[in-house]
Amino acid sequence: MYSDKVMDHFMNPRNVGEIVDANGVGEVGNAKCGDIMKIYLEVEDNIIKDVKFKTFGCGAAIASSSMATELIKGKTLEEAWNLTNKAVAEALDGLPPVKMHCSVLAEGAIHKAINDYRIRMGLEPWEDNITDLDDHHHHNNE
Amino acid sequence: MYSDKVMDHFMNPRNVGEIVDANGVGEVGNAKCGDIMKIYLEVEDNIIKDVKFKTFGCGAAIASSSMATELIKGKTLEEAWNLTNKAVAEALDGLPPVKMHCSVLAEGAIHKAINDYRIRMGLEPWEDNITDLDDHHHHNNE
Amino acid sequence: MEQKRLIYMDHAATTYTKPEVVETMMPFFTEQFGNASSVYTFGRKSKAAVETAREQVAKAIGAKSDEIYFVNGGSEADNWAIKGIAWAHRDKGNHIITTKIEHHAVLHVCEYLENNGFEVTYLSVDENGLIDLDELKRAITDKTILITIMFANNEIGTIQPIAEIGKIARERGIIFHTDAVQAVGNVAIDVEKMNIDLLSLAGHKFYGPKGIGALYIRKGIKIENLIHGGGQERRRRAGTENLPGIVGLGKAIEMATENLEEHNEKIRKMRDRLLNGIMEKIPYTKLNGHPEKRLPGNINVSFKFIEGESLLLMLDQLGICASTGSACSSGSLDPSHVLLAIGLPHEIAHGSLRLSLGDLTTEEDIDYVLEVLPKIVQRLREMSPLYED
Amino acid sequence: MEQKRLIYMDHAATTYTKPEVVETMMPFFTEQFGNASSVYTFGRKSKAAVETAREQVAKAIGAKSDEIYFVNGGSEADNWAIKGIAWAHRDKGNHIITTKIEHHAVLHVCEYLENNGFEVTYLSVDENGLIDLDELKRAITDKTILITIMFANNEIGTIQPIAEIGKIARERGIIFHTDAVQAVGNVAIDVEKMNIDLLSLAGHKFYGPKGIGALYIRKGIKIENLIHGGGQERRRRAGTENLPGIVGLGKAIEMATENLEEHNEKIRKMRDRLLNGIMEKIPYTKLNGHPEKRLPGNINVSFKFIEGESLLLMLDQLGICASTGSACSSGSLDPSHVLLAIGLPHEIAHGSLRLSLGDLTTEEDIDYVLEVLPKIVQRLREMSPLYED
Ligand SMILES: Cc1ncc(COP(=O)(O)O)c(C=O)c1O
Ligand SMILES: Cc1ncc(COP(=O)(O)O)c(C=O)c1O
Ligand code: FES
Ligand code: FES
Repeated sequence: MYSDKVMDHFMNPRNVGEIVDANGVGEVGNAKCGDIMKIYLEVEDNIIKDVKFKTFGCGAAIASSSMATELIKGKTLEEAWNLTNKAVAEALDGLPPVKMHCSVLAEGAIHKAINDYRIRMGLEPWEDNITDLDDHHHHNNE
Repeated sequence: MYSDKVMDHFMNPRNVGEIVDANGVGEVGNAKCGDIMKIYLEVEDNIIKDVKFKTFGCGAAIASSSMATELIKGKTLEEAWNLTNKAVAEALDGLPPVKMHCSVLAEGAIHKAINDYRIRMGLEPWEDNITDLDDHHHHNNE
Repeated sequence: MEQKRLIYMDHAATTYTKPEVVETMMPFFTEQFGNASSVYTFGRKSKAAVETAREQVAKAIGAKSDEIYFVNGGSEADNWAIKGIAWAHRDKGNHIITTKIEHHAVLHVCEYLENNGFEVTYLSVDENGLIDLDELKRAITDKTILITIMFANNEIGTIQPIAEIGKIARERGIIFHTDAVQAVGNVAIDVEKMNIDLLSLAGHKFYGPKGIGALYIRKGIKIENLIHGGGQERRRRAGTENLPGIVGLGKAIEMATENLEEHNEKIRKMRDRLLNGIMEKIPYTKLNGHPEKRLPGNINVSFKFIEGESLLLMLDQLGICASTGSACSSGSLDPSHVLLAIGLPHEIAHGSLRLSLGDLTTEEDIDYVLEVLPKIVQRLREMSPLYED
Repeated sequence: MEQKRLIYMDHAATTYTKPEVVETMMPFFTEQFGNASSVYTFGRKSKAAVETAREQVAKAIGAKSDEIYFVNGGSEADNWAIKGIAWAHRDKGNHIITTKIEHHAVLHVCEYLENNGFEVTYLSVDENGLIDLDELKRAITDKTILITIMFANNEIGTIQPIAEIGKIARERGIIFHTDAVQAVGNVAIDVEKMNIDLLSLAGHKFYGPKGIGALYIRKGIKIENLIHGGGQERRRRAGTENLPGIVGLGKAIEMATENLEEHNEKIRKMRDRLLNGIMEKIPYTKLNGHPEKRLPGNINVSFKFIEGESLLLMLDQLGICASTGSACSSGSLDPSHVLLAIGLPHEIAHGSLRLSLGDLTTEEDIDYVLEVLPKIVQRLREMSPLYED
C-alpha cells in the first residue's frame, strides 16, 4: 500500500515534537475525522531555522508531516509557502489516491503556521486557498 | 438414486417383447412426455399365462414394467387388477418420490390390457379409477 | 459386459481442477490466508495475489483488470449482470432481449424480471441453434436497455455471432451482456473487438476450481450491486475474498487460453471421430446444433424411439458419464427448452444425448464409446414400443 | 526492534483452513469432481458427499439437513435471508427490525430495502453493545415481517440474548434471522431452542474454506430466491455445487463444534491474560464490548489520543496482524459504526484496536504483544498533539 519512503518516514519520523518558544504554530484537522496536524516553526530572518510537528492520524499523515517538515527546514517562508501537497507526496514516492488528502493536511498546517508567524509579526497573512481542512472528510455511508 | 432391485430390473428386464397373438393389450403414456408403456397379455381360464411389455421411458418406467409383469404372471385377472403401483414400487425396494408416477404407468397399462381382454371376450370392462395417464405430467417451467 | 472404468464425457457440466491449479491454490488455504482487504503486509500479499489473478482473467478476454469482478460462479455472474443492469437502467427503459436457448441462469432471471415490470423478447433460433441478426435488429425498441445472448450453448454447443451482435448493440447504444460460461477456454474472446459490455465466466468449466467465477463489466457501465455489504471488489461485490478460488481461477484461465488452439484441435479431432462413428453406426440418429459453429468438445445427438435417462443409466453401468436433455433425468418433467427451440419434437428431444469431451478424454475412450453405445441404443430400441425393426 | 515473525491476531476477519479440512477437500478437486446434480454414479457420489456435509452443518446448529442451503459466504447468506424474506412477505408488511451494530452485509441490505419501499428500525445498543429487549418489543408493529439481529458482533464481540429475541419473535409471529457468522464455532447454537428461523454462517470464520457458507431456513418459511437459474439446492440456490468447498465446510463445522468448550476455554484464557495485561500496562485505555457476554477470542480496546491505522502499521512492522475500527484504515473515512453506536466519541473510536485470537494463537504471541504494544502506543502518543504527558 505505502511506498518504502512512506514507511521509512512513518516508522522513523523526522522532526517530531514541539518547539516550546515557536514563533509560528499551525494546527489543522479534526479529531472527529481522525486527523490533527500541528506544526511548530522557529523563524529567523525569514528562514525556517527549526520545525517540529505533532500528528494524530494515519500512517500517511505522519509520513507527510515528517517529509513536509524536512522539506521546509532551512527554507524561506516564501519557499515553504509554495510547498504543495503534491510535492510532499512525490517526495514520498507517491501516496495511495485515498491518502492524498493526508498530504493536503501538511500543506495546510504549514500555511497556518506561517500566517500565525506573520500575524505575530504584524504582517498581513497570505491568502490561503486551501479551505475546509478541518472537515475535509466526505462522510458518506457507502 | 435407484435401489439395486430397480437397477437389476432395469439392466435385465424380465418379459420384454411382444406376444403376437395376445388376447389383451394395453398402452398408456405419451411420447411427448417421454413415456409409453405397452403390455401384452395371454389369458387362459382367467389366468395370465404369459405377459410381455415394451416401454419407452426412464429407468424407473422400465424397471416397473419388468417387475409388474413378473408380479402378475400366473395370477388371476382379479389378482392382476388389484396390483397397485405401490406394490410394484415396494417390490422394487422403493422408487424416488419423483419417479412414483412411473409405477402408476405400469398399473394403468395392466388395467387397460385386462379391460381390452374383457371387451374382446364380450365382458363389461372394469371401472378404472386411474385417469389421465396419457398426460400425467405436470408441465411446469420452474 | 466390458470391464467398468470411468469414461468422463460430461466436461460441459463440470470437470476436474487441474493439478497445477490446485497446487497454485494450496498455499492460500493454510499459509497465505490473510484477508485481502486488510492493512497489514500479510493481508497485502493476499491482495497482490488477487490482483495478479484479476490481470490473468482480464488478459484472457482482452479486458482491463479493473473491469473484472470476482463472483461465486456462472449463475451469480448472470444474475448480477442482468438484474444489475435492469435495475440500474429502468428509468431508460424496461425491455430486454435474449434468446430461447439461454441457460436457466439467464432465462429464470428474465422471468423474474418479467414478474417485476420488465418486458423480455426471447429470440428464436434456427434448426442449428443460431439466432437471426435481422430478427435481433427488429426486436430492438426505444425501451431496450439490454441484450443478453450466450456466447456458446451448453447443450448443443452452437456458437453465436457474438461480434456481429456486439456491433449491433453498440450502434444502437444498448448494453450487451454475454454468458460465456461455456465459451471461455474453448473460443478466443476479445471483449474490445467484440463490443461486449458484460461477460460471465465460471472457473469450473475450464479446469479451474468450483465456486468461483467472474463478471467482466466494461468501464463506465452503470450497474446495481447484487450482494450488498463490505467494500470488497471496489465496493461492487461484498464478501471476504475467496482467495484460493481466485488464485486458482487466474491460473486456470491463463492455462486454458495459452494453448487454446492446440488443445481445441486435439479435442475436435477426437470429437469428430466419435461423432462420425456414432452417425455411421447408429441409424435414426440426428445431430443437434450447428455442424461447424460449435464448441470443439460438444456432441449432441438424438436417437429416435428411446428415452434419455434410461440411456444414461445404461451408459453409467459401463462407466460412461454423459447427460441428456430428457425430462425424466433432471427431476423436471419437460424436455430441454434448447432442443425444443431448435424444432425437435418432444419425443425426439427425449432421446437426446450430450457427450462433452475435454482434457480427460482419450482415444481409448472414443473407441470404447463407439463400441458400446450402438449396442445400448439397440437394446433400448428393442424394448421400445415406438421402434419397428 | 524484536525479530519479525507472524503473530496473527485477526482471526475474526478470516483465518486459515485447517489441514484436516484441506485434506478432506482434496479428492474433490481432481478425482471425485463429478457434478452433484447428475444422474450417473460418479455424480451421485458427489451428491452423497454434499448431503453428508449438509448433515454436518445441520447437526452443528440443531437443524434438519433439508433446512440447510449452501451459499458462497456470509454476505450472500445475509443478502438472501433479508431480501428473500422482504420480497416474499411484502404483502404482509414492509417493516424490518435490526440493530445499529450489524455487519455491513446486513446494514447495506437494509438500506437497499429502504430505497425500495421498506421501513427499517435500527435498534440502539447500550455501552456494552447489547440491545434492549423492551425496545425491541416496542419497535414491533403490525407491519413487521422480519427481525434480523446478529448473534455476536464482529468488532466488539458482544453476544446478544438470541434465545430471548427468538422467543419474542415467535410469540409475535415474526420471522427471525440471525447473522451468526461470528458465532458459529464460538458459541453453542440451537435453532430449535432459540427459535431462530434463518441463520447465516461462513466457512472461513471457523477454519473452513473461504468462498462457502450456508443459510439455514426453517422448514415452511417462504422466501424468494436471490440467485435464479438451475435447480440446485432444491431449486432455491442456482449454480453448480462448490463440491470441495461444501465438503470442507461440513468437516470444519463438525470439528469446530465437536470440542467447542475446551477450545473456547483455551482461547478465553489467553484472551484474558492479554486483555488484563493491556489494561494494566497501557493507561487511558477502554475496553469495548461486553465484559462477559463476548466472543472468547475477542479483544477490542480504544487507546486515547492515537489513531488506529498508524497503530496497525506499527504492529505490522513487528509482524502483528490486527484490525481497527478507524476510518482511515478501511478506505472509508468514518469511524466504525459499531463503536459509535456504543457511544464512543469519534476521536476515541479512531484509536481502537481489535485483536482476535484463535487457533493459531500461542502463549508466546501473548507475551510478545504485551511486550511491544505498550511501547507502540506510547510512541504514537508522543507524536500526538492530543496527548499531554
Ligand atoms: C458478522 C458478520 N456478518 C457477515 C460477514 C460477511 O461474511 P463474508 O465476508 O464471508 O461474506 C462477516 C465477515 O466479514 C461478519 O463478521
Ligand atoms: C451457459 C451456462 N451459463 C451459466 C451456467 C451456470 O454456471 P454455474 O453452474 O457455475 O453457476 C452454466 C453452467 O452450468 C452454463 O453452461
Ligand atoms: S417415465 Fe417419465 S419419469 Fe419415468
Ligand atoms: S489522516 Fe485521515 S486518512 Fe490519513
